[in-house]
Amino acid sequence: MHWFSLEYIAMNLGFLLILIGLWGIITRKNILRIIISFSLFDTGTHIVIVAIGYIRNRTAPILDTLALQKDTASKIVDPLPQALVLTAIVIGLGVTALLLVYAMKLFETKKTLDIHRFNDLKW
Amino acid sequence: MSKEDLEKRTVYSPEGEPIEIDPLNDYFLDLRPESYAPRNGVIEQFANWARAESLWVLGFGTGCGAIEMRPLMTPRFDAYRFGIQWRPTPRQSSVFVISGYLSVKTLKRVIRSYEQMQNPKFVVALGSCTINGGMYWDSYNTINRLDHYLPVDVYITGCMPRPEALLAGFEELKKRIKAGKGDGANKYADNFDWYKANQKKIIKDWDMPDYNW
Amino acid sequence: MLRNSLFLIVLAAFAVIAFTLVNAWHPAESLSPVAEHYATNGPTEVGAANLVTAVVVTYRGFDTLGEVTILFVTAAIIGFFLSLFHSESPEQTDRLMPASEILSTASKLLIPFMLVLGIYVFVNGHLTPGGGFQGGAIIASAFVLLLLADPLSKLNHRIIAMVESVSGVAFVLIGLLGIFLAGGFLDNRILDLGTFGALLSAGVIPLLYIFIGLKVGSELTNIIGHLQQTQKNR
Amino acid sequence: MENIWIKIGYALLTIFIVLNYGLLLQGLFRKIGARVGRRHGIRIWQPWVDIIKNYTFRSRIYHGVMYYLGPVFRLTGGIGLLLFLPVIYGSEMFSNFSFTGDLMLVLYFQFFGVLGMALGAGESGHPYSAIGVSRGLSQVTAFELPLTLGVLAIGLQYHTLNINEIVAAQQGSILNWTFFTNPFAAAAMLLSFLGAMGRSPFDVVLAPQEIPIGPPTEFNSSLLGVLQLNRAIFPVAKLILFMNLLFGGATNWGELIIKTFFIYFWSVFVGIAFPRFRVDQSVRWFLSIPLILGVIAIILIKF
Amino acid sequence: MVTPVYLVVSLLGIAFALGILGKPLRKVAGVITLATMAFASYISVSWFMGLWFGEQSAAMVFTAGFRPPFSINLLMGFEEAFFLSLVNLAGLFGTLFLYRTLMKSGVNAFVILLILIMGLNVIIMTRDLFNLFVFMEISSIATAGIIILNPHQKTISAGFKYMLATGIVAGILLLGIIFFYHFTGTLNLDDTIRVNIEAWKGITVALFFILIAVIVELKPFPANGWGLDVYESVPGGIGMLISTASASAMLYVVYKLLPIAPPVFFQILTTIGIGTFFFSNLLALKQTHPNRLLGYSSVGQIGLITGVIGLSHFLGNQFGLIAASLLISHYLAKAGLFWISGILNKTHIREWSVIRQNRLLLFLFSLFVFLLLGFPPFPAFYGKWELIMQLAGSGQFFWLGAILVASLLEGVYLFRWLGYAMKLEAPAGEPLRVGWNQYIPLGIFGLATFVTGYYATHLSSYGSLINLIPLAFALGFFLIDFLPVYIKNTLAIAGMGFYFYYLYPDLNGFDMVFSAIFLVGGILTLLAGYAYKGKRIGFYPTALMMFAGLIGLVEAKTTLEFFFAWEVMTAGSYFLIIRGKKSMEHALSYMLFSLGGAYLILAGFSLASIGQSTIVLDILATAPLYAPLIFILLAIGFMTKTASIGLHIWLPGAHAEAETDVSPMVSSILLKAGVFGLIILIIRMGEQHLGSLSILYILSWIGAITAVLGNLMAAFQEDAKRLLAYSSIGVLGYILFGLALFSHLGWLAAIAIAVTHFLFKALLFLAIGGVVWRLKTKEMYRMGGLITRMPFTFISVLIGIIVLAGIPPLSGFAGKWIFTNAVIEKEWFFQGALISFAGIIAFLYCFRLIHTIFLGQLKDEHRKVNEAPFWILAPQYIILIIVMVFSVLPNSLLHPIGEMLKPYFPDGALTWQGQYATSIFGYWNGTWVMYVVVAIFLLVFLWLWFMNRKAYRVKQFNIVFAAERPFRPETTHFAYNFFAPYKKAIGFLAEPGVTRFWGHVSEGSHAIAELIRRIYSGNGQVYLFQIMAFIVVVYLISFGGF
Repeated sequence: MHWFSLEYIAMNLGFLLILIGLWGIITRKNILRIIISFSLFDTGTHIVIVAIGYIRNRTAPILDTLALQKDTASKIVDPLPQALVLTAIVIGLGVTALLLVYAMKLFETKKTLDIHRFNDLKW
Repeated sequence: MSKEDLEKRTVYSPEGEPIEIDPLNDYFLDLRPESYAPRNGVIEQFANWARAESLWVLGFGTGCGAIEMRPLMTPRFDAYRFGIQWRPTPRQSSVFVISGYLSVKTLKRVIRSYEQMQNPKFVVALGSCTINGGMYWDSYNTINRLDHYLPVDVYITGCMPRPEALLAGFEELKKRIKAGKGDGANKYADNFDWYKANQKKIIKDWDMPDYNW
Repeated sequence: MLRNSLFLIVLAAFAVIAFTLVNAWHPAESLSPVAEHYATNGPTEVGAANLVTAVVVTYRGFDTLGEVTILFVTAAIIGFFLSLFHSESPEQTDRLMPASEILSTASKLLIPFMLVLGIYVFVNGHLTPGGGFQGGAIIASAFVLLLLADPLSKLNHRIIAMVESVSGVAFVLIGLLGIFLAGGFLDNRILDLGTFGALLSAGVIPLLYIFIGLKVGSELTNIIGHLQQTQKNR
Repeated sequence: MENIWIKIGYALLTIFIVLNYGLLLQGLFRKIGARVGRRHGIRIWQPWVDIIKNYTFRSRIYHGVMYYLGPVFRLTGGIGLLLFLPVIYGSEMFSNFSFTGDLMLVLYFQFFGVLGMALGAGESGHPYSAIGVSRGLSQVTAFELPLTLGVLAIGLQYHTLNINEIVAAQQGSILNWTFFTNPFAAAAMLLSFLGAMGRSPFDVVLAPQEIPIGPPTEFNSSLLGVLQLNRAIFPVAKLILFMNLLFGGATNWGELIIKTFFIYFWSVFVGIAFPRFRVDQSVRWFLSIPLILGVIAIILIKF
Repeated sequence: MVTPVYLVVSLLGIAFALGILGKPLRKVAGVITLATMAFASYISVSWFMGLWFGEQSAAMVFTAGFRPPFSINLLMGFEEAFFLSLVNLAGLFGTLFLYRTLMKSGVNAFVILLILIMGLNVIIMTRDLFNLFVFMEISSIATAGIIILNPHQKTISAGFKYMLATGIVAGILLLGIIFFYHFTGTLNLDDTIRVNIEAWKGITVALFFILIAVIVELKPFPANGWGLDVYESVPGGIGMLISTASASAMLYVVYKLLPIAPPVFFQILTTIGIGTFFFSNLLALKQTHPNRLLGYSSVGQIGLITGVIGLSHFLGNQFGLIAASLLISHYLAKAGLFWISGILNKTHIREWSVIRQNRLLLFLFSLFVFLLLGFPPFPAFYGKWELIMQLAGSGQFFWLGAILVASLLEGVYLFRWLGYAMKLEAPAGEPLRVGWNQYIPLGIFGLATFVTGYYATHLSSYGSLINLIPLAFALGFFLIDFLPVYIKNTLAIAGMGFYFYYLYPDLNGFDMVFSAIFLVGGILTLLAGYAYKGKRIGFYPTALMMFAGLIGLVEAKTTLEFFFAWEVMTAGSYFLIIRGKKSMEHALSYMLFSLGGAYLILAGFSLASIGQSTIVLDILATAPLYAPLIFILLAIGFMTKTASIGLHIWLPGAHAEAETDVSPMVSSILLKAGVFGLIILIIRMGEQHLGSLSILYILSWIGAITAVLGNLMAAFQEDAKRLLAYSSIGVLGYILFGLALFSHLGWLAAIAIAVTHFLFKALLFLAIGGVVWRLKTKEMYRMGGLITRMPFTFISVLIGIIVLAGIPPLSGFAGKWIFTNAVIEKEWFFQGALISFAGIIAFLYCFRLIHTIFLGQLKDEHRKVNEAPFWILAPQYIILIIVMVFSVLPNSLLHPIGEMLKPYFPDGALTWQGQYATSIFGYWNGTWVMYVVVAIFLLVFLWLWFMNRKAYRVKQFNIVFAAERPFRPETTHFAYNFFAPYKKAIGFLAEPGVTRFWGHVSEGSHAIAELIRRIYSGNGQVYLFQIMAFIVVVYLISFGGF
């Protein structure tokens, strides 16, 4: 039954996204799809991070009520993964943006987005 | 083989300097032969005896008569008994057997070989052709009288002479040598110009030094 | 085909590996010691009601610095990259479709609100969900909207870059002040912690979040602006 | 060496005897050869006359310094070899300069003359000389291998390289001769000896018409005379060496003459009976049967 | 000391601030960037110095004012300071090098560079895992940014592949980190050390993810196609940054993570690291693009250091020195090479011959190659030495072997490349232009190689014993290379003479003999150097380096000193050999065999040092384990230098193509180094057995076969110098055989031959060299009849070959005589017979040599050739005098050697009475032989002269030519294929079977390389697939299943 609880769903979903992302990255020919797959992969890891920090039946680590300010440690979910995922998302954003720019430029050079065409460097 | 080998040419040294090559002068000793006076008395007699008893014949069959020279070495005639041996190189031979007629072409080789033998050297002319041309006296291609071209010690007549005649001829030669009369080489040196002129009359494409050392 | 099936095998193997990880994972029942420290001491040490902010800006402020740097360098690279190829082809504006009336009108209406919302989000980052990144992203999305509405409009890169640099330098300098005035680099206690839960509390966090917000906003805008310029060159 | 002048006197005597003996052997064996061919053959004194005749030439030519020195090297090699050998066992008189070196000196000194002659012939500029040298050296290398094995076997057998001691060990009975005590070594060495003597079937070096007698083709008059002197001395020196090694040496000249005659006869016999080998054939031949015999000799002695 | 935070603050703050500056102000930006980098370098170097000299203790920086694990902390320890210095200096000089390129690109380029370096700084210092991740991302993004500094389609696709790969890797790292946090509750490294790693599987998998991600960042084989593509596409200046700064930082990350890694991880690290080292070097064999080649090499070197980290348990307290020296070498060399590549900007290594336009660049190129390969006096020498020693000491023989083989492969392509640069025809193109901003970094890194080498010498455990003076003397000649030859030659001779004088009192025994050969011989051959005009750039430093190595061998007391000297000698001689016109391939094969031999020697020494407390050479005698193996390794190592059969193929070409006075150096002197090695080996280890078979017995066969085949091949050569070279092989075979006899007489013969070989081979090579000098050809059949033109040379050749052939009465016979005695004593008849057979075969080539050159027909174009130059003749005649003295008075040579051998071999010595020597078997009196021979010779000569007094001297065509006349000297001189019948009979023995064998080895390894490198298909997805597969495979191996 616990498979249907939130943290399990999140965790499994996260890994599913990671696998789907990896599959896409390696099998898709189109560079844009590869980048999208990369985003999926990235998002998967973010979900996994969040799932790690989640503790069932607890609330967000924002101490905006007095109730929360007492005995905080037993009432909130882990704030650390949340902080980390924030950073990770931004990093993912940066990488994705760069990949997109690269993709754009690659398209300019060969007028194609087929990754198999970009293998001038080898061996 | 060709005559160009004797023409002057320019080659370049490893440093690239040109070197003038005059083959006849550079490759061949340019000296006239010398005539040697015999030694005194006993020594010369002893030497003549040794020369006579050790006749080394140059193995050069010049004409058809050469066929008669081979039997000399067979058991039947066995010229070795008389101190006659064959030698393949003129440098070491003392007797030149001109075996029959000499064609113009062969004459050149004969002269060269003869000149390469050391003094004293003896010529045995074999067969009539060497005396007056024999049956080829009017041939366009043979010489008639050998002694116009080389000093001959002994003539053996016949066409062809039998080996026995040859042996007799050699005996005659020995006698001449022992008597000190075998000085053909000196005669050749003394009358060198005459011989040369005769030779050059016959040999049109003279492509060797005047004397082949 | 062979490659795909080969990859399927590898991916399956990777899935199995990941599964062992998940299998070993048991949802947390309690906070980790570090998190517990944040939860119990965070409010007093940092003074931010939003513990995530406390972690992001102070405890792990160094990460945040890196984060900002990533955006910064991404923007720089994109700018650099695109500048290397400029003047490639003449402008072909005629191929671009003009934005619809609804979009342009709505954008004019919405952009100020979006900007205000963004500012609100990063100013209140230490109290409520949100913060510099979120706020910056909202600000940037306002500019996206602007660009969508008028693809030919030009963003002033000088100003954006100026904002970006100044806020970045300010971030670093404030962090540096921490060394002299408080416990260390990026320590938020150079200012008074103030009243817990108040707007002006949690030391220097609001200030930092303002700069982060400005910086993120300008960086994202910058990236988008650069991309838009290449679009124009198409 | 206070009695060095006496030694020199003895040496000259040895040379004189050996020279005449060598010439006699030459004549004798040419005669034998002739008789085999049903000829009468030369006069027995013909070799002497030939040498004298060669010195009586009035004109001579030479090709250069090394050419001039070639025969000198050659004869020095021959005489030296002879003088480094104890000719008569037990005779102080005819041991000459054998005190200066042992068997190895003798074996290696052989090449002194060979090399010098080869150089002299080389300077004549005659291609046939060079061809002859090439053939000669090729054969030398080939027959040296079995010869070395034989010598090593003998060295091991008598545990010495001192020729006098080797001879001493063979005294007493005919059966003490190495020829009998170490037959394989003897066989290997005697087959090598054929090559060393340069007679048929190994005389392609001097092929008279193909490369008119090879290396000495340009030598004439007194230069040839010197070579002929060597041709008399050198084989005898080699015969004496083989006699000492294999046949118990000789205690007097009579014994020496008998033994060396028969050793020489061996090479003459083979020479008359067999036709000529080409160089590559003779090289291969020396590296087959004689080599195997030499190996067997070593194995037998060692184990 | 400045707080390390300033590293971050300054770099990052300036980067942010630069954004304000626009394009017009980019000059300012450049200067500020450089200043910032310099400031960062100053901070890190001052920390490094402070920590090194103990003036400073490690500092921990806590950000946000909280203790870890609650906040992120930065550590500035000794290692950190070291790596920071590397990174920041690379940044500083890399930026300087790229200054003009960057200037063209604008401010952003400076920003990206600053951030890259900043990221690397934090990577090194941070103690927090997530922080590590963030800054790794920063630096990889920044790397992706600077890649496109050279905007090109190739660069972009390489950058894209790079981004994808690092993105995936970062994701996996992130997964590992977050699960690590989940299982341990902390992200801090200092905190996690307390965590019980073996607790449950989850944590090991999480750790695995972290570690494998970091490892993949190091570009391990085969998951490194993306990295190689980047190396190929970027210009040299950027490749340098990636290869040095980034790689060093990532390497440090691996090191940093070690404390939390499970033990199995060390083996994994070793396997991956050394596997990468091996395969990178193997695949690099087929590589022709300079940058990609450097990339392979870079990846390989980092792999090696990774492997060393994995092996750190076995390296004890030497780990630091080993890793640091290997890293420093990689760092300096790769930086220099990438920079040079950046200057030359060529796409094929063959085009690097343009480097010859700039001698300084060429010098630096070779300097960096030698540095990279661990030649002394550079740091990696000590690193490799200690590594091998420690590996042997801990029984890691597999890794030891793998490292040595891979190093050899590395040598193959690097030296081939160096050879191309030095020898190939330079392609036409614009002249090289090198800016001051390019010279400065190159110059500083070039100097740093020596400085670090000096420090490494002093840091390594026994390195301070090494006598660097001769080497310094040699290297000093680089500084005065602008002087003319005669000054340098005089200086060199004076130096060597003084050194011999200085050593002389301490010399005895073998040392005396070999120092005499090395130094006096060296002086003799150097005399010929006066014949040269001009400057002979590069000759004197390298020649003296060789002599420094040679004399170092003699002076060596420890294995390290010996190996040091050996390598110095190899390096020097390599440059000497490659000076020849057509020596490119020969120098390469010389170097490869030398390297292979050196590695065998190294392995042998390392095995010998197992379980022994010191490294003096005498440990060979007391090696408790593997004595036969040690013996074999060392013997083969030395035999590569003595060119025994099977290992000889380098020699003929190397010696034949060398310059006139180099040939005698390398042939008559250098080869003796191998002999000396064998002597010190055999004298210490004595007779070793493999089962019941004595190794010396095997050596005796090798020696004998070498002698026969060497001489046989010599007889079939058409090239005079090649003939002499093969002859050297043969003579060295005798010497090997003599040494293998292991008896008084055998050694007496061997050493006597060694000495006489020095004499006659120097004589012959100089003489023939003089001929070649004049005739400008080495083909013997093109010569002939030179006796009239070069009589003095003829005389020395004549004496030379008589000595060589061992014909009495000259001194060569001594060797033959003693040999036979020794053979009979030892009863090794078959080998003995082969040896004497070889001696007879020597006649063939001796005769051929003298005949075809000096006798026969003089060629037209040589009619005016002059005698060889005086300075080439002078040493010959000095040698002639020595030869004659030894011939007349053999005991002047043999008696001292005999006395010298008596302590080792008391039995079987010769007895001397004056010049009369007696052995067990025979006797010999060299003086009397001489008297007798000379007397007979004179008598015969006088007789002939008397009889022949009126002879005519005729000219060259006055020969009996079958009644014809010769046509041309060329057609009359019988010289070509001189021993045709002999070749027909036993020429099959001289078939180049060994050459073919090594050819197949070479082709085979190239074919394998070609096959394997196909995995780098250029397709980004394939690279990603490789990364994934790599991760899975490593997982399977390390966990033994799922």
